[in-house]
Amino acid sequence: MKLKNIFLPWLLPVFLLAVWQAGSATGIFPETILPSPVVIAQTLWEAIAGGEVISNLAITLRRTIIGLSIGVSAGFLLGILTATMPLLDALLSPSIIAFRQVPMFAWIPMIILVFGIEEGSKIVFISIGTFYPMVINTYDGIKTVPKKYLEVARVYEYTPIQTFQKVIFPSAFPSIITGLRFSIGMSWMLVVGAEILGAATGIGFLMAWSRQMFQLDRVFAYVIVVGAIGIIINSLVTGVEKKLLAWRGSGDGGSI
Amino acid sequence: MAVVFKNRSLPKHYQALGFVFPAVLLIAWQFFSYNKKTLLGPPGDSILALWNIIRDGTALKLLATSMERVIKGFLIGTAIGLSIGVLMGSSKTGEKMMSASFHGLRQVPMVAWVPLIMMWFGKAGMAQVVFISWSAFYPVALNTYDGIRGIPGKYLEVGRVYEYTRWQTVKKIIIPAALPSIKTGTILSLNMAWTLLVAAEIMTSEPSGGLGDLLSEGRETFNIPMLISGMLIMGCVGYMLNQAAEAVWGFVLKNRPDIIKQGGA
Amino acid sequence: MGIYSLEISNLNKKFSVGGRDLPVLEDINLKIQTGEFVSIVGSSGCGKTTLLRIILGLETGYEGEAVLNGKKITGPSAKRGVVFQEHRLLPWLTVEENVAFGLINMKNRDEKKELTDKYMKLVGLKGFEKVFPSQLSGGMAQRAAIARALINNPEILLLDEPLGALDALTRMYMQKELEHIWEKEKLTTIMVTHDIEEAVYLSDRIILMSSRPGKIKKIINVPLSRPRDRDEIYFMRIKDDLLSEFHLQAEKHFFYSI
Amino acid sequence: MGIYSLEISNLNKKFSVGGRDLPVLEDINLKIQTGEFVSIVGSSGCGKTTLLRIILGLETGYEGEAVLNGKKITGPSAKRGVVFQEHRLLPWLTVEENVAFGLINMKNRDEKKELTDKYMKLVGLKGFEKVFPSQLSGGMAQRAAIARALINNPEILLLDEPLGALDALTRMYMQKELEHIWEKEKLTTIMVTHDIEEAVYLSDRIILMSSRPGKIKKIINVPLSRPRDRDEIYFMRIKDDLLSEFHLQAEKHFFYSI
Amino acid sequence: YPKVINIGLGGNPYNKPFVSGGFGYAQEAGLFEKEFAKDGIKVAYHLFKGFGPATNEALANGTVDFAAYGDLCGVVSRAGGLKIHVLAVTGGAGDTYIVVPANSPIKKFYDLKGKKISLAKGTYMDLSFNKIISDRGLKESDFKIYNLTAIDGLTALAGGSVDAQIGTYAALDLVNRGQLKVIYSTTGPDVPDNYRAFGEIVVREDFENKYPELVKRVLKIIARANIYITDEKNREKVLALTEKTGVPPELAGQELGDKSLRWVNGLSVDKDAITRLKETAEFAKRHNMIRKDIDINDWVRPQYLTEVYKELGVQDKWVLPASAHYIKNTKHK
Ligand SMILES: Nc1ncnc2c1ncn2[C@@H]1O[C@H](COP(=O)(O)OP(=O)(O)OP(=O)(O)O)[C@@H](O)[C@H]1O
Ligand SMILES: Nc1ncnc2c1ncn2[C@@H]1O[C@H](COP(=O)(O)OP(=O)(O)OP(=O)(O)O)[C@@H](O)[C@H]1O
Ligand SMILES: [Mg+2]
Ligand SMILES: [Mg+2]
Repeated sequence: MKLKNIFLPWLLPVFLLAVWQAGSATGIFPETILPSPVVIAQTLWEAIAGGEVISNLAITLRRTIIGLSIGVSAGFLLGILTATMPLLDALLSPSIIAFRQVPMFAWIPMIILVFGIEEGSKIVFISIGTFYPMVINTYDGIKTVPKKYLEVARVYEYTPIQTFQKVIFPSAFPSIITGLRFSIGMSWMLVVGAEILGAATGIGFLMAWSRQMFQLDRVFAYVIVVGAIGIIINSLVTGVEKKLLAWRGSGDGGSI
Repeated sequence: MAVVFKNRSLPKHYQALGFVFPAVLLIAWQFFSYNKKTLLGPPGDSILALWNIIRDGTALKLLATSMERVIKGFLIGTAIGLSIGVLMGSSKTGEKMMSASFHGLRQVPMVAWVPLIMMWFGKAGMAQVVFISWSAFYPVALNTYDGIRGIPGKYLEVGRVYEYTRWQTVKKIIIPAALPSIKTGTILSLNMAWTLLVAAEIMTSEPSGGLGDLLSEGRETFNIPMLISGMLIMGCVGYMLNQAAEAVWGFVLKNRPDIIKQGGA
Repeated sequence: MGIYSLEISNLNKKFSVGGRDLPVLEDINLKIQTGEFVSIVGSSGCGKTTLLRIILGLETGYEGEAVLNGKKITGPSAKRGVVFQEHRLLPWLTVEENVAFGLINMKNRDEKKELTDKYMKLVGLKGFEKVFPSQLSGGMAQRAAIARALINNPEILLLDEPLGALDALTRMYMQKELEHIWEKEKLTTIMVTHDIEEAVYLSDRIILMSSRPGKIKKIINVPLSRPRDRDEIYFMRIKDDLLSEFHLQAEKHFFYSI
Repeated sequence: MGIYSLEISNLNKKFSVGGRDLPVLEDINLKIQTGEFVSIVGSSGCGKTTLLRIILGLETGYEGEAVLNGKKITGPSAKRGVVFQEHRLLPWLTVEENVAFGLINMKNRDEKKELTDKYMKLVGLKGFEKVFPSQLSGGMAQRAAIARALINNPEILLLDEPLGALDALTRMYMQKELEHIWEKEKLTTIMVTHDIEEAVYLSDRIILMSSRPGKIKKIINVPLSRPRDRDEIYFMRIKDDLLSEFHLQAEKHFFYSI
Repeated sequence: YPKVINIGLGGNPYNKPFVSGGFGYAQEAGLFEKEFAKDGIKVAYHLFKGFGPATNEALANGTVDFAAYGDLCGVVSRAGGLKIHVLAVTGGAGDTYIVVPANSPIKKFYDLKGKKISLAKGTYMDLSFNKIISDRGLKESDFKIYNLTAIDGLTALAGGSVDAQIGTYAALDLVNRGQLKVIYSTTGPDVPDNYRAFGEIVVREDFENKYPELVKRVLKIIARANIYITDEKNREKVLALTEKTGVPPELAGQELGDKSLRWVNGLSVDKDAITRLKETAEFAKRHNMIRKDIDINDWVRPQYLTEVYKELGVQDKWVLPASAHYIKNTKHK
């Protein structure tokens, strides 16, 4: 049992890796498109040893975390407000939905015009992109709070804030966490876009730069760094989630 | 006081309020561009440009091309996303096996995917659709997965007691119970498909002829009215797509008092 | 004696079920005095819960009116304590937090703790403070819900089969406790129950409802002094009367269709 | 007489509550014959539901074993019908669909419809076919759950306070129906109930459990012929015996803490 | 024979399915189609809006067989292991313009010192800028350089977040609109030749090894088209081809100016051309754009063009004397 648990998560990655290495060795994947895992590992090691990964990662993390915090808090807040206030919902939701449909890329000129090209614009770029998943998941999570629990709060004359704290938030929490995970994923995808806004540092920049310089092994080495950080952040979120969702009890969850 | 607290919604005609914010924005824009030479130009320019491409039919043609890609990509992406989501959510083994790869692969930015997608699908002219599918895949997968994990155990136990096969459980319990989450996922997916359309049209080399052209050309040639009219079309059509998806869901869920009337049992 | 605490007049309530109107309550007229203990009995689906929900202020869209202490009921109030038919404990709060749910505005933490402990003990849940509702048995959850309703010191108590999930012994114990509290606080109490003996044991008056649509069929006074003795002859007689009254409604409702 | 349908031996079950181990069932040994009607009574939280869940195959991680018809129970089976303590109707299915839940593999639509109608009628829900569980009253939901358990024609029936939310009249009607079905199908039935009278009325044997940890305190035979008469002297005596036995457990459990 | 010959070229921002220059003429006149019709081979043009990286990836995954792009793109891909050979080096008149807002106090090049400048790193403008500053004894660190694409740079300039932009002729549009002014450009007879961009035509080695004769035939058509468009008689046509890609006539005219067509569009593998490739490779090495040296001689396959030119009876000459750069200075034949 225990052994299986440790073994299973590695099954697919190892399998993919094996296919990949085999594909590279036999030339099915040209090295100039998909360098072999061995080459990438080597490049990655050099990049880490050379210190460039750490320094650029620190810069990127800073941007991502700030941008993410802003986007996620704004999305969370607006999700709550629109979901709980019908007037605000009617007023803002159509605009939020419509704005959401415009690709991030089209906003770049406006972002540059308004926020310039220093850190601000990169952070804004990430904020906008991470805002949407959060707002919609928060909204939907709140909209599906079971009525029976809301009634209990009404009976005890909870103020809106108290109802939010004790009923709405805990009930919508799983959905909000899903939004958060999605936003985190988004932030990593957006960082490449953000770091072409006047940056010469950061993992996203390095990725774009390496691609331009046709150093695909580097591209993939950075991709692995970003992926690893993503997995770490994701498991942190999962950990927090597990703790906060202890109430779901052992019987819960979809596994059959 | 808020609707969740009172469980009452506004009359239909309040929907017109949705125009207030765009109107304010328009006025502000007009105000700031009035008398000043900004890159943005007054809204009139952009609206005129929009009108022109609508009148001469360009807009429709671009839209049709893009729409086809989006729909295809969305359908493929959602179908796969739903399957993976269900697999990971409903099977412990599936979850253990896939979740690390799933969360890891998701973090891989598009720059790494584009050459691969081009290599594998470029020749078949499928690159854009694949690209869009990949973007649409994740939100559905994630929301389905998380939705399923939140299904109260008590319902699953009922399925176990009646010895439902895995497939029956998925069909009769897991999907219906996770439907609100799946709905959120598909709406996000549609949004991803729609907004990454432009990226797909730019990154791949095939003749695009889609809406992305308006945005990329407008941006790269400093034709701001064109850029803005592209954004307006993206925004409006995207909005309609979103509403259409909501309507379809409304229909699917019309027999679900537990969901429609805000909150289930 | 006493003033009327609750006055319900000409109440009619319909639900829309599958597109059709289902009349649930028809022509309900009812006056309940302050400090009175009233039970409602009636067959399954006759509208008892709906009536309680109207008094609670959770149900809207009915004809007629419900007036509590001179004020028309328009929404819920923390002064009206309730035990719902299902326990409705919030699954994300511990038992203790659930019980203290109504004390949200109590700032003094010690006082809150003390009060919570008192009611946890009252319903026999001492030791289960930090446990989540999903880890309780059915009866324990129901007792927690009772504690939650009582802790708030409400003016009127609305109980929807509060003791339904309890074994005979625990049930009797809880009945006694309910009676104590009711006597001490002079609480106006309306309780839905299926246990005729329980109704006779606790109530000043018993409202017998008939079904489809739910109407008040009969109101029975229980002029017995308290504490009551279940084996006493008058007690038995009232109980038997009620039972036979009940039986008059016969089994016809089982062959009813909309 | 008869062979043993269910054999439970040396069963021990602990739950982990708030980090600590809570012993719930201790040293349960029980044999139930094919076609027997057995009731379980015991105070709230003593482990009745847990025992049923073990027999059902939903609970794992216990010591000892439960063997049904010669096979060790390792998971649930459609041959074991169950009415859970809460109704557990699926909120996204209509009442009719909920009742037909166990018929998923029945291909013949007409047959399925007919069967569903029959059981809907049996539990008095005719006319509520297309209604969703959220639109039912508490008792109606419970009846739907009973129909769902019966429709499947199980070999053994596990009932967790199946009639708890029903009024006296409906309850008696349902008791009779249960008895009919049990007699006709020779169903092995295990029922948790809080109503001693109900237990005596229906059971061949009554298991009295004591609490914390739950143990079998006594097993009482009910050697009365059927149909039984509640007012008959032997019936009353058994009931009284049971009640006094029950009272011996006294109120001490209310002051128990982990 | 392959069913299709795929040619990868740079797209235009106007999303027009046309290219300018020699390929534009070949495309318009259907030269490839005519040549290969008898063999049943089709010719497909792929216009990459992602430019260099996209083209390199397309070469790597075999989407295109031939490609034409900037010198740096070829150098980095070769260094990255892409199996391609250079068939010809193309003209050198991609000009760099340094622009500032119309009302800026910056007047001349030296005023830029210490200012915020936007520059698309890793493009020919980067190359050009580096040569300009090193010839003046300056270093990159004498400026505050922001890495922005040409178009984002203009936006940043308009928004006031940078003081100047090193850009392409696209900036002329805003200059014409009176928002910007040019303080320095690489146009004009006294500017060193190597300040300007040039490009190369490459072929995938696979393709070359399989069909060497096709490579020659393709190159021959390119050369023929080139002869046509470097003929000053066809100057109008050259402009018309550029305009067909969506470039406004005014801009097209401004960019071409009075540069000689031979200089703009020339096609060569002569010594000078190869020297320029070497310079680019050295630059790339110096700026850490490539990790290992590339052997230019092993990379360039001059024989094809040499033979083609011989067959066509044309002289291989691309890098002209400065006096021949502008038609005003010298009568060009
Ligand atoms: N939300 C609802 N929508 C539609 N019909 C409803 C709703 N709630 C209750 N009903 C219907 O109203 C009738 C009365 O329900 P109610 O819950 O008041 O019964 P009850 O007397 O409490 O029964 P029980 O003793 O079984 O709990 C039932 O027929 C039920 O189907
Ligand atoms: N999932 C669980 N996790 C932890 N503890 C549990 C869990 N389920 C039940 N318990 C504990 O096990 C004990 C027995 O619970 P059980 O539900 O079997 O009681 P019961 O006899 O059915 O009581 P009731 O008559 O009140 O329904 C209780 O103390 C309860 O707190
Ligand atoms: Mg009820
Ligand atoms: Mg129980």
